[in-house]
Amino acid sequence: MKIILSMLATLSVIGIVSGGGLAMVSSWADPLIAANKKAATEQAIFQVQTAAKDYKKMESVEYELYKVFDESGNAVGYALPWEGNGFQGKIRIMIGLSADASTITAIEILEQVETPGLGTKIAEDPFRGQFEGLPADPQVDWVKGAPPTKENEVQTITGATISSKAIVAIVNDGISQLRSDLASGEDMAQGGAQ
Amino acid sequence: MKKQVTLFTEYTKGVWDQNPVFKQVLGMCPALAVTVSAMNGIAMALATTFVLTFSSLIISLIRKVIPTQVRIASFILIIATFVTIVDLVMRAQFPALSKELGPYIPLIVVNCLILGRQEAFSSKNTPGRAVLDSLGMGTGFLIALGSLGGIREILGSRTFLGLQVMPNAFDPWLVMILPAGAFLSLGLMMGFLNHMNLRKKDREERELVARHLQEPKMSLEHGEEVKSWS
Amino acid sequence: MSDVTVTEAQNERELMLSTSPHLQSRWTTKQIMWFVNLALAPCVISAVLYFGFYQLLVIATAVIFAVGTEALIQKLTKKPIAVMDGSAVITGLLLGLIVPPNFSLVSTALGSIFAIGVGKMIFGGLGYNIFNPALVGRAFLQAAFPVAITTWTAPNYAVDSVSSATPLAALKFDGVSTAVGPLFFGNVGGSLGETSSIAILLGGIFLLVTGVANWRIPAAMTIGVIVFGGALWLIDPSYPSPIFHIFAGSFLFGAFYMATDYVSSPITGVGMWIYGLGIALVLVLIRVFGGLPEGVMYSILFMNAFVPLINRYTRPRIFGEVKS
Amino acid sequence: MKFKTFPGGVHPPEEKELSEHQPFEIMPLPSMVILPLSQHLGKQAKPLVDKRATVARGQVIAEADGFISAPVHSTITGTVKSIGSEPNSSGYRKDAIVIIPAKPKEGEELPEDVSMPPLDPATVTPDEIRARVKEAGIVGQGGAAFPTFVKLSPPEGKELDVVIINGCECEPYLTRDDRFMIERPDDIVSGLRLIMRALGVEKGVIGIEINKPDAIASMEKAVADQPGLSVCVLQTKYPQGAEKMLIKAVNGREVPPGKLPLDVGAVIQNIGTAVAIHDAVAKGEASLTAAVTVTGRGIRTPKNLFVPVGTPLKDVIDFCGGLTEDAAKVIVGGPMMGVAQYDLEAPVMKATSGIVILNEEDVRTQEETACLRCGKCVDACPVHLLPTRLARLAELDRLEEAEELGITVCMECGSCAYTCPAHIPLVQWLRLGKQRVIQQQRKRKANAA
Amino acid sequence: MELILIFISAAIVNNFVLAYFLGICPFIGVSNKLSSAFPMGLATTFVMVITAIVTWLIYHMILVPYDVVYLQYVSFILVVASLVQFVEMFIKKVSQPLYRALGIFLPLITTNCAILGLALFIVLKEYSFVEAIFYGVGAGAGFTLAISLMAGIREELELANVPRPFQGAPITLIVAGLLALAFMGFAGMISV
Ligand SMILES: Cc1cc2nc3c(=O)[nH]c(=O)nc-3n(C[C@H](O)[C@H](O)[C@H](O)COP(=O)(O)O)c2cc1C
Ligand SMILES: Cc1cc2nc3c(=O)[nH]c(=O)nc-3n(C[C@H](O)[C@H](O)[C@H](O)COP(=O)(O)O)c2cc1C
Ligand SMILES: Cc1cc2nc3c(=O)[nH]c(=O)nc-3n(C[C@H](O)[C@H](O)[C@H](O)COP(=O)(O)O)c2cc1C
Ligand SMILES: Cc1cc2nc3c(=O)[nH]c(=O)nc-3n(C[C@H](O)[C@H](O)[C@H](O)CO)c2cc1C
Ligand code: SF4
Ligand code: SF4
Ligand code: SF4
Ligand code: SF4
Ligand code: FES
Repeated sequence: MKIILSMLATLSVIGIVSGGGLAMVSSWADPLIAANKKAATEQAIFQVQTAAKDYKKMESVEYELYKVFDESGNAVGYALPWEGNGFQGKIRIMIGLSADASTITAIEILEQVETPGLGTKIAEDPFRGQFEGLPADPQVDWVKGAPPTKENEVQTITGATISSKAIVAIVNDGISQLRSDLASGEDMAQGGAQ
Repeated sequence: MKKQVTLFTEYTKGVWDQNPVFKQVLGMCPALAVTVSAMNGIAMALATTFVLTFSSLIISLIRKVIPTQVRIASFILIIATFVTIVDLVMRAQFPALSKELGPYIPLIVVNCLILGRQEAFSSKNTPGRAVLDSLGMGTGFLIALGSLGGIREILGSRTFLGLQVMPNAFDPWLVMILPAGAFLSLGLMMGFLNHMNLRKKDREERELVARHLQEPKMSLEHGEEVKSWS
Repeated sequence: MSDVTVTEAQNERELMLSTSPHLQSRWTTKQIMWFVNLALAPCVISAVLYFGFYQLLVIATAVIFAVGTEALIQKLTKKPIAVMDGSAVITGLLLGLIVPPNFSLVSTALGSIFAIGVGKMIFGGLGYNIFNPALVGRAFLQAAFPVAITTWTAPNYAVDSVSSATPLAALKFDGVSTAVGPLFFGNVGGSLGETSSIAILLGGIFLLVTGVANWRIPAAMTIGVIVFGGALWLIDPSYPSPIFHIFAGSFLFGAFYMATDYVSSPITGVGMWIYGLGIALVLVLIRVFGGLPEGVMYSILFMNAFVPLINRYTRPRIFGEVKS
Repeated sequence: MKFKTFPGGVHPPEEKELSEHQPFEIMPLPSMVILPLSQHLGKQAKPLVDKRATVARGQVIAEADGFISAPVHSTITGTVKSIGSEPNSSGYRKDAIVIIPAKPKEGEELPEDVSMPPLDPATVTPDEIRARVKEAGIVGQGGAAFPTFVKLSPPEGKELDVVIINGCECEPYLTRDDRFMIERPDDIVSGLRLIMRALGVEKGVIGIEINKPDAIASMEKAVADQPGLSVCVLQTKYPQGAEKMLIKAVNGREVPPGKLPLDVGAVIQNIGTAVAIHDAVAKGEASLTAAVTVTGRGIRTPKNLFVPVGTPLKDVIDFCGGLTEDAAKVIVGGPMMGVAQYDLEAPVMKATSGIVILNEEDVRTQEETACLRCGKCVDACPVHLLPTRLARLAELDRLEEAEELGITVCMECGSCAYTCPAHIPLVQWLRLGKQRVIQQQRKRKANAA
Repeated sequence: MELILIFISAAIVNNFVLAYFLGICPFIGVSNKLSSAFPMGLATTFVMVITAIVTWLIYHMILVPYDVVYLQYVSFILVVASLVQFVEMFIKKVSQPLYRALGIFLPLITTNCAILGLALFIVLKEYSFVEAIFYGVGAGAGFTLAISLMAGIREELELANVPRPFQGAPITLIVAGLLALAFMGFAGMISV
């Protein structure tokens, strides 16, 4: 009996001290972690919308969507985080779009677990850069093994065709979702500069 | 004087003779998982050393009051606490690194190197020795992870600590930073180190035998035994 | 009586002593291995015909480094140098035949060194390896240089060949399928040895007829591909047909030369059937659902890992023993 | 056309043409005979004569000692020269009685040959057959030299339904049984009838491999009007003549490990044994001569011979023209299971069926390499073992595992070692492992008791 | 279908041992005999399923609602450890043979990173309750497959001539590397 009591007591003391300590550290770290996260998102938004100076999260849709504004507070377009399956697993990207969602301003890879040095080339400029100012009309297309001939085409990465195609698919999927929401008359225009 | 020497070896033993990865085959998971680059390996080793040292300190301090029945549970609680601290600090201060090491930081909790040291050493020794032992093991871990990460980084991405060290003509071997490369490199490294050790041991043995052979009183039976060694 | 008497005979030379049996079959390890090398000759010739002289360099590099590595390791470990048994030559030839045309010589050499060093010698040399050494080398190359090793060039005499992609890649990534004719004669992109079915069949049938390769494994693989591939094809005809499975890519090459490797395949008859069917199943799965265009190499390697378990559970019932 | 057989086995070159058309010849009396006290499986016989005693041909000079044992008869008339350890074709020295032919002095009478009264095969009783077979010292001619009367005395309660005469002669080179079937088919049938009578069995089968068409024709003619008897033609394959394999081929039954043929209702006897039984009963002859094939490319004139038991090998060899220049190995028995000889003074024994002399070309040994895991030995093993694994386990002294995998079932036929392209001495390892395992089993039993 | 994919992904494509390096220690330590490796695999599978269930409940029913997510490592490991202890006692009472087959392995498994890794991945991948269970079963099956294959191979290697310096852990790691190469054939099978 005594042993059980002392067992309980030891564990409880350790538990309490540990919980208390962690609560303290956590109360210090949590805001910082949240800030890091926010900074990461912010950075991605500004990367896909170089003209942007400000942004606002849209509450009218169920998914994450940011509307971005230039210096003078004019809406210049959207930043849309979207995800889909790549070669090895989930890929999450940020898509920058013009205000009428017809042209892509740029994309940024947020998360991916593709093969290093192969699939990860999707995050590098030769591939990613192709999306800058790319007309997505009616949608983005890919070509393999040759430079694009049409305006809305990108060339896949040799040896990582699957990852490349996955990006194109994610972009198209996101854009079509956004377009249908725009078309269905959601008042996307509301909500000005913060 | 004598005491000082033992304190010193308390530290040095973990560095090589009882190297946790190469000799004790402990903490293999992080050794394999995070060593895609030297930097990652070093960071993981430092984080592990931090947890190891502090939990050893605490545990050896309170070793006499912990009832044996809840020994392991208490150890795990203490270790988990320090791991959470490391995790939170890294997420707050080094978000990029924390993302790279991913879930392997929390898994330090179950790294058997840490639990093993508590069981085998800290719970039986004074705080001073426990800390020295932990630092030694940590250093050994650092050497193992750093070298493994270094080799994999150099061959797999041409760089060392982020700086290009191999010529452009060298095609990086992607496999080195894939899981297969981790297993293969560590296996080959261990085999090579064993080979060196065995050679050393053989040489010592042979020297011993040679010395014996010179002794005039050697009996014939011994001589025959010797033959089978060489 | 006779001119040589027994006593004389005994004085002149010792009678040989040994335990029974006093007869040995004529097959030797060396002979078997060189037969396999001979059987590979048509593939080597067709590779050079289709892809040019450079290919001879690739194959030679692979062979020289395979043999060299084996000899070096045997020397370093103070074992008898046994490279003339020809098994390292097979490994080199096979590796040279399964890399793409115009593959870098440096990488080829690296593959050979890895194949023999890690695929074979580390396990104790001939007879002890778990995985097929040539495939270990090739899998290493594929993991190390995935882009280079999937870059195919069209054969020289391709009159009407389908781009530079292999038929399987063309089907998987571009939805283009290739007619059986070119597949059979070799007018398609692919690795050195795998392109011409005729050359492979020539050597393969030689191996089966001489009894060097065990027929059960290729048979099981073919049946398996027809059954598994056929089932999927019937469900959805946009999947490759069984014929396509058999003649495209390295199926035949793998079935005749690589899955039949004694060392890395089961020793029991039933085991060989299971092994062959297993390879076929994994192959069809990888080809149809996987991210890679070709799966012969991986399916054989994967089943190599099962061989010890297969041997264990297909141990024949001892004569007269009743299974309880 | 496929004939009946068993799964597994090997097919070495048959090499029967060297001697298959040579009719039996009778070899003249040798300069001495060496008669080992143990020419059979079981306990060694007890000598009944002293040194310098005069003995007659057919006289019992050593009596059976125990149930599984057999008496020894003098095969010539002469004087006992010595009793002691002599070379033996089993490869070990064994106790033997040496007899030199008597040189009768002027006017001296030599003792008469001793023989037993002939019995009428048509009326003889089972007990009389057994007694006669025992008295005649007949041992199995199929190789193992098991005392035949033991086989003819099955324990109470065993249901026997068939006697199989083993005419396979699956060993390469040997042609003795072949010649017997061609020259003495009716005596074989008579012997078979006697065995069947002794055992009270109605069915008799003679199993012959298809590579002996003359023998098949001859035996088929002999059994044509014999109710209950038949000839079973078998595929040519080694070891078709092993009793388990023969039963499997003839009636599909499998003798379980550790059991005897009589557990599945069969008794098997060799062709030569059947002839010997006929001779003992119908003519009153004891086991005095051995029918031996002397063949191989290492002998000048291959022959089939009747040799007095105890004749030294060298005399037989000399009678066949002697060894050739390149003779390399002398084997008593067939090349697959026989014993290589180091001393040609060793005698022909009751169960010796052949002397095979291989030349240098035949014995060319191949270099041993590591096992390729080709599975050929697994395919070849007639009792379905994994020779490669068992040999390796024996080599590494991992006996428990070897026992578990059935090493004791191995009948040492050598098919595995024959077929192995890596030329691993598989059966040699297996033999060693088997002996050790059996030793351990005995020890365990002794400890348990 | 989604559930089956989760299972296959965890079992083969992203095998815990060969792709994620989790549970390496038992993988090396308990893989020398099939007769212990396979039960070890089963026991691990069993604990993994329990872990998946319990940690999902703790995370979604306690940690998130009460905003004490920072306690997840501490709570996961403690709860899993005590639960396994409990199950062990239960098995011992109910079935002796099962206890003898599994029991000895259970305590070892608790301090194995594959278990905690599973719990963390379930949180990270935001699986639903049912998905979490399938993931647990898949991960366990994958572990069982890997350790059984390894055990078969190692028993075979005991008959081989592995050079002395490579015997033991080094050759095991190298075989694991070659296995990982072989398993790469399944890359991209699930997510395309
Ligand atoms: C080790 C390895 C890693 C791979 N990683 C990727 C990858 O990250 N992304 C991808 O799309 N394909 C990857 N692949 C798939 C192949 O490269 C595949 O053949 C390729 O996607 C086809 O593209 P290609 O037609 O341009 O050769 C990988 C293959 C291997 C062997
Ligand atoms: C591998 C092997 C091969 C044998 N081959 C023959 C054979 O060809 N002919 C034969 O009569 N006995 C052969 N025997 C012996 C038989 O198994 C069996 O003992 C014999 O036929 C019984 O008859 P016996 O007692 O009259 O000798 C062989 C035995 C073994 C183990
Ligand atoms: C210890 C032992 C006991 C035997 N007992 C009998 C027996 O009681 N009855 C019988 O018919 N054969 C018996 N045999 C004979 C065997 O069945 C077999 O015919 C003999 O060993 C020769 O076989 P082989 O020539 O095939 O090697 C016995 C054999 C041995 C070794
Ligand atoms: C029928 C047959 C097929 C073979 N196939 C291969 C092969 O695919 N890869 C290889 O490296 N060696 C092969 N070899 C050679 C040899 O068995 C191999 O190098 C051993 O695995 C080395 O231990 C083969 C040998 C034979 C007899
Ligand atoms: S000697 Fe033994 S193991 Fe070899 S084939 Fe004959 S019975 Fe089988
Ligand atoms: S026949 Fe020889 S090489 Fe083939 S598996 Fe058997 S022992 Fe090995
Ligand atoms: S506890 Fe985990 S990290 Fe430690 S050795 Fe075991 S499996 Fe590896
Ligand atoms: S007991 Fe634990 S630490 Fe040791 S090998 Fe097993 S799982 Fe790893
Ligand atoms: S993964 Fe096992 S301790 Fe980090």
